[in-house]
Amino acid sequence: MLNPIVTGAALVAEAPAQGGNLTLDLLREHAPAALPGWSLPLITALISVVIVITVISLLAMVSVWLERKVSGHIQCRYGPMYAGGWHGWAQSIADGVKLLMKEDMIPLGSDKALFMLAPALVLGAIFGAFVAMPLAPDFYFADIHLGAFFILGMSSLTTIGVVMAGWASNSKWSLYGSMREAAQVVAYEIPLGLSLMVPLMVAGTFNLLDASAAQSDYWGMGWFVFKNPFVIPAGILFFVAALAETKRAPFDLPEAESELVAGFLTEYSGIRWSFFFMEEYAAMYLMSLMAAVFFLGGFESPVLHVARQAEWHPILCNLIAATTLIAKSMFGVLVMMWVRWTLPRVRIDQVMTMGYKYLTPLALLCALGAALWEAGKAWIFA
Amino acid sequence: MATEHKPSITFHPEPRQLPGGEREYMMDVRTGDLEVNMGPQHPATHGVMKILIRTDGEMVTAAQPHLGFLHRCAEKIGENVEWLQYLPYTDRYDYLSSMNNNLGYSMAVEKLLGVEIPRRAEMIRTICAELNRIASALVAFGTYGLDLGAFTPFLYAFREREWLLQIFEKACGARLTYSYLRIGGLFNDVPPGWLEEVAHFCDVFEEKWQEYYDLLMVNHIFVKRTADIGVITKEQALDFGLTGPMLRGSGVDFDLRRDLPYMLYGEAHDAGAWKVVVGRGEKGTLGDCWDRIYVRVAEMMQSVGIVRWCLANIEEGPVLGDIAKTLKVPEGEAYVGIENPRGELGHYAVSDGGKVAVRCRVRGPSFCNLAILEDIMPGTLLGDAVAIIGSTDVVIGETDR
Amino acid sequence: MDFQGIHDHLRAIEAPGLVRADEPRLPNPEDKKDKGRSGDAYVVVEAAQLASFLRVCRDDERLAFEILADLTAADPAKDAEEFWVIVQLLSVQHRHRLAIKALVPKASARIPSATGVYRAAQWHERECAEMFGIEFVGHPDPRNILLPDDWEGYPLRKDYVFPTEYRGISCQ
Amino acid sequence: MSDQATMREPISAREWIKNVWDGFYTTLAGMKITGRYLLQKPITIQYPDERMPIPDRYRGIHYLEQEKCINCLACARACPIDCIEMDAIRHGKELEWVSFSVDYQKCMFCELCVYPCPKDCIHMGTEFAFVTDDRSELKHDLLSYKGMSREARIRMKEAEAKKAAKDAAKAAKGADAKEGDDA
Repeated sequence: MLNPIVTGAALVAEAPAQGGNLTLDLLREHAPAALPGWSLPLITALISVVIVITVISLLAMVSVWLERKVSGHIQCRYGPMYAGGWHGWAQSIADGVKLLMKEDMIPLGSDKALFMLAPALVLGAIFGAFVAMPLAPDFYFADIHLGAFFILGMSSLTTIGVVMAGWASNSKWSLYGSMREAAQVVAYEIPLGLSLMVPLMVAGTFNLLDASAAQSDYWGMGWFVFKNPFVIPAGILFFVAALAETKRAPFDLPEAESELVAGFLTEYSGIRWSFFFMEEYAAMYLMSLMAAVFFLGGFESPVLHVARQAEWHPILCNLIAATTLIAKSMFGVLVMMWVRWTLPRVRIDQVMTMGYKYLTPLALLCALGAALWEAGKAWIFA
Repeated sequence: MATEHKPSITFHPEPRQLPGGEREYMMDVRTGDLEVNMGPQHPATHGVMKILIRTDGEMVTAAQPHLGFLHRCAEKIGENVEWLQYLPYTDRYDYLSSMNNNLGYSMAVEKLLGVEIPRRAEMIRTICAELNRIASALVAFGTYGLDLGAFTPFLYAFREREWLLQIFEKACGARLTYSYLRIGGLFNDVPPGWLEEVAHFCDVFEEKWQEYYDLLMVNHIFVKRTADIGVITKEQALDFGLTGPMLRGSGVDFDLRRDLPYMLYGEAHDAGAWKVVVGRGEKGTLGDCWDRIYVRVAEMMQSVGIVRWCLANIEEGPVLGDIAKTLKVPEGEAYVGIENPRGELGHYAVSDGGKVAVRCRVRGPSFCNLAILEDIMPGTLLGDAVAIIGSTDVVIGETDR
Repeated sequence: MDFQGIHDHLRAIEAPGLVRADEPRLPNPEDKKDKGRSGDAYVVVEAAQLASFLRVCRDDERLAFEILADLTAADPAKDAEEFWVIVQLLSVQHRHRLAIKALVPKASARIPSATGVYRAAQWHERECAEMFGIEFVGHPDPRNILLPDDWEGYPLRKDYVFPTEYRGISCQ
Repeated sequence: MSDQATMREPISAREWIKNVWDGFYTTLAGMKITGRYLLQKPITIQYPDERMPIPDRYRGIHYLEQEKCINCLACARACPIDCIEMDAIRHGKELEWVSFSVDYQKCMFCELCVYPCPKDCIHMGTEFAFVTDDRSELKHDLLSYKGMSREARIRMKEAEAKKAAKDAAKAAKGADAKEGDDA
């Protein structure tokens, strides 16, 4: 449905002629004249990539630590307490160092090239998806008109990496894991896209910046969930489908440690394994950010509204907006963790049943309802 | 299960001539069966057991348990150490219910000796055996959640189990391998304040039990994962000699504690302190995984009832019967089967009148319960296979002994 | 039913292969050497008829032994002529037990398999076969169950000599 | 390929709705329980800093009241795995200790060695952490001193002195008697 090639083609066609964002503007104003004009977008892109990778990696590391603390406290224990002093805040760093130090093992009989390529592909795809994700109203890397479409396309590209990893590992458990991943992601792309249709209809745009801006009325509380009653069920459906997309429990069948040992990760170790791990957390953030933008008002909050009214410095406004968005996505991630540590795992055929027979019809119903509601609204107010 | 090799792609030797002059090589692409070793180091096999499964996609078409990775010659050791010295070894076959193992072995030797056990010793034995049943059922419940991917109930169960282990530790000084019940009674009386702590545990446990039930047992995903899965019919269960919760889960109303009463269970049952829990097919078919795990979970509360009855009726007195220091067991043979948390634990002891047993047979319930896997696993999904193995609640120390 | 009742009933229906009943008894005060016998009572059955005896036990309405609780063997002494094969039956319906003993000569340790009667016997017989070297005739899957496939000797026999090494691993 | 592909019966609309509702409701019920614990204080303790109280009856590493021990071998005989070895040379009533070792590679902490002791001198202590990277160190000597204790040596010397004095007295007496005879 969301073929990345089609997405890419659409993107090129729709891409704005200039990259117009805060970084580029600043560069245009302050860059030394010696730099040729054509290099400025390139430098912008470079800066953006560095920022994306840093921010996402940091978020992933923090949320790994957070997950361990949340799971610990849910289970009446503390979680990491030693590394770094206060509540083991440096645990993720210590783990990262450990993973870097570990021997890089490639199993005998595996397809070496694919085995090494898979983690890179997975991580690259998920970072690529973040390109379309604005961090603040004036801080984004690409203002893509089909942003939502692009993100869904890129994030489903990770599936290819996972399937590749499972196939290349030359292990039966890995093969099971990757096949499950393929089946699962195909099944859940549909409800994911369909449930996203509902806020898209309310917003009337695929562009994340525009969608966010559309929720700024009513003191920054004009969120789509308050605008259309069908957005709330659609939000729940989106959340469930996003859980499945990101391979989180109760849909962690590709890993399924009690069934498939570790699924597609069985043969991976060290830093390659941690790439997959980072991808999982990055994907969690991506989906939470999507949910935050399309259901929970994006950057908008009363604080930002007040800041805008008072005409504070634009950088401060952008910081407030970014904090709001990250806080909202953090909330989504927390709920994902909470669900993970509560529920048992679903069986593979039930995953399929749930995707095709429950979520898809429900998402269709929501989309229909939302469409009628919007049409009715337009008809009444016209 | 034959292990013939079938290549997944076979080429036909003769190419087919196409009209345009091209030649087409025909091939059969076959989605081959996979033969997978589930174990000995697989998270779902609860120890070192191997199940050789053949799968067609996600479907398990054949399964064959392979045992013996934890074989420790318990029966042979029994023929080489003195009667009392064998007691610590009984701790180690079903290491989750050591008190019950001690009890079974002691009862077998006591049957040969023909000694009377003081009533206080019987009371404390009953309390210990039942508390151990709760501790064991908590592991069964917790690890079953783990098998199905729910991590949290496992730690909640272990929280209560930890308290139980501390209670045992106070009585006998060990947390897992108790060696507390001995031939003729107990090694020593319980410390002061111990019975009060047990009573307190019973009160707290009731609340926590409700929590387990709400968190996992009635969870929709859990119910859908376990209901109608791995159905063992009544006839199958009897034919395979299943015992304990496996048998009761299939709807057979039989509990050795009530039906062939030993110790004080019969008395407690007559006093209305507990009743036998039988699977009713509440969430699906009778005899499915949910019924089996339900019987285990519900039995915890019945055990609390027995413990409460014992606490109400306990009296002062000696805890060790008239037992010689070096046991010489009269000639004869005895089989004693008791209701272990996993089923009938049988001890068959043969004596020729000497200090050492001639034959010391242990009938481990897990060993017998496991045999049914070959029958019920084919035709299920891989995830169900895990659910089924978990629902048999095997302890590999006991299957291999 | 108690043991006496079961035995009388077995006599009455002429169960195949029933030899005698062996019950615990007190020491004979006149004979100093007789120390009596304690423990369980059991019925002794001809080895060749064991399977058909079990079938009768299972199918007879008043006995109704649905469960084969245990099937094992014992080697009473190094110089004994025979192994014992001991079967423990359990009736859910009537709540009684029965212990059955069959004597199998060591020289030709063969006994019909009870798998056709109780499938529970399958694994027990495999264990007996590898531990004692008793052949269960008609067993559908006569492989080792606990020991490795290439294990030599029968460990629970009294004349078993412990190996010093197994596949290059010292067992001392 | 598979001839075992199963087809589930289609479910009724009522059941469909019930499934949706049950899934939603029981998830929320579970999340309520876990959420409550999320906000409570954990019950675990931080092990190396805090420790659980160890009950008096704990069966840990043995300790020996060496003064009381009479080298009767009762504990060694009671041990199911023969992990206790002891050796002492007897000088009259006093013992000169050579070794009293427990092999913790074998020991299974069953406490069977404690009960038969006639002098109540071997006990199981509360110490349990006994970690080493050398197996030979696991054969642990319980003796606090080898040879003889100071008191035992003094007692033995006293006894010897007494005996010598006795002998001397006896000899003197004998001599006296002889002298008396002579006289």
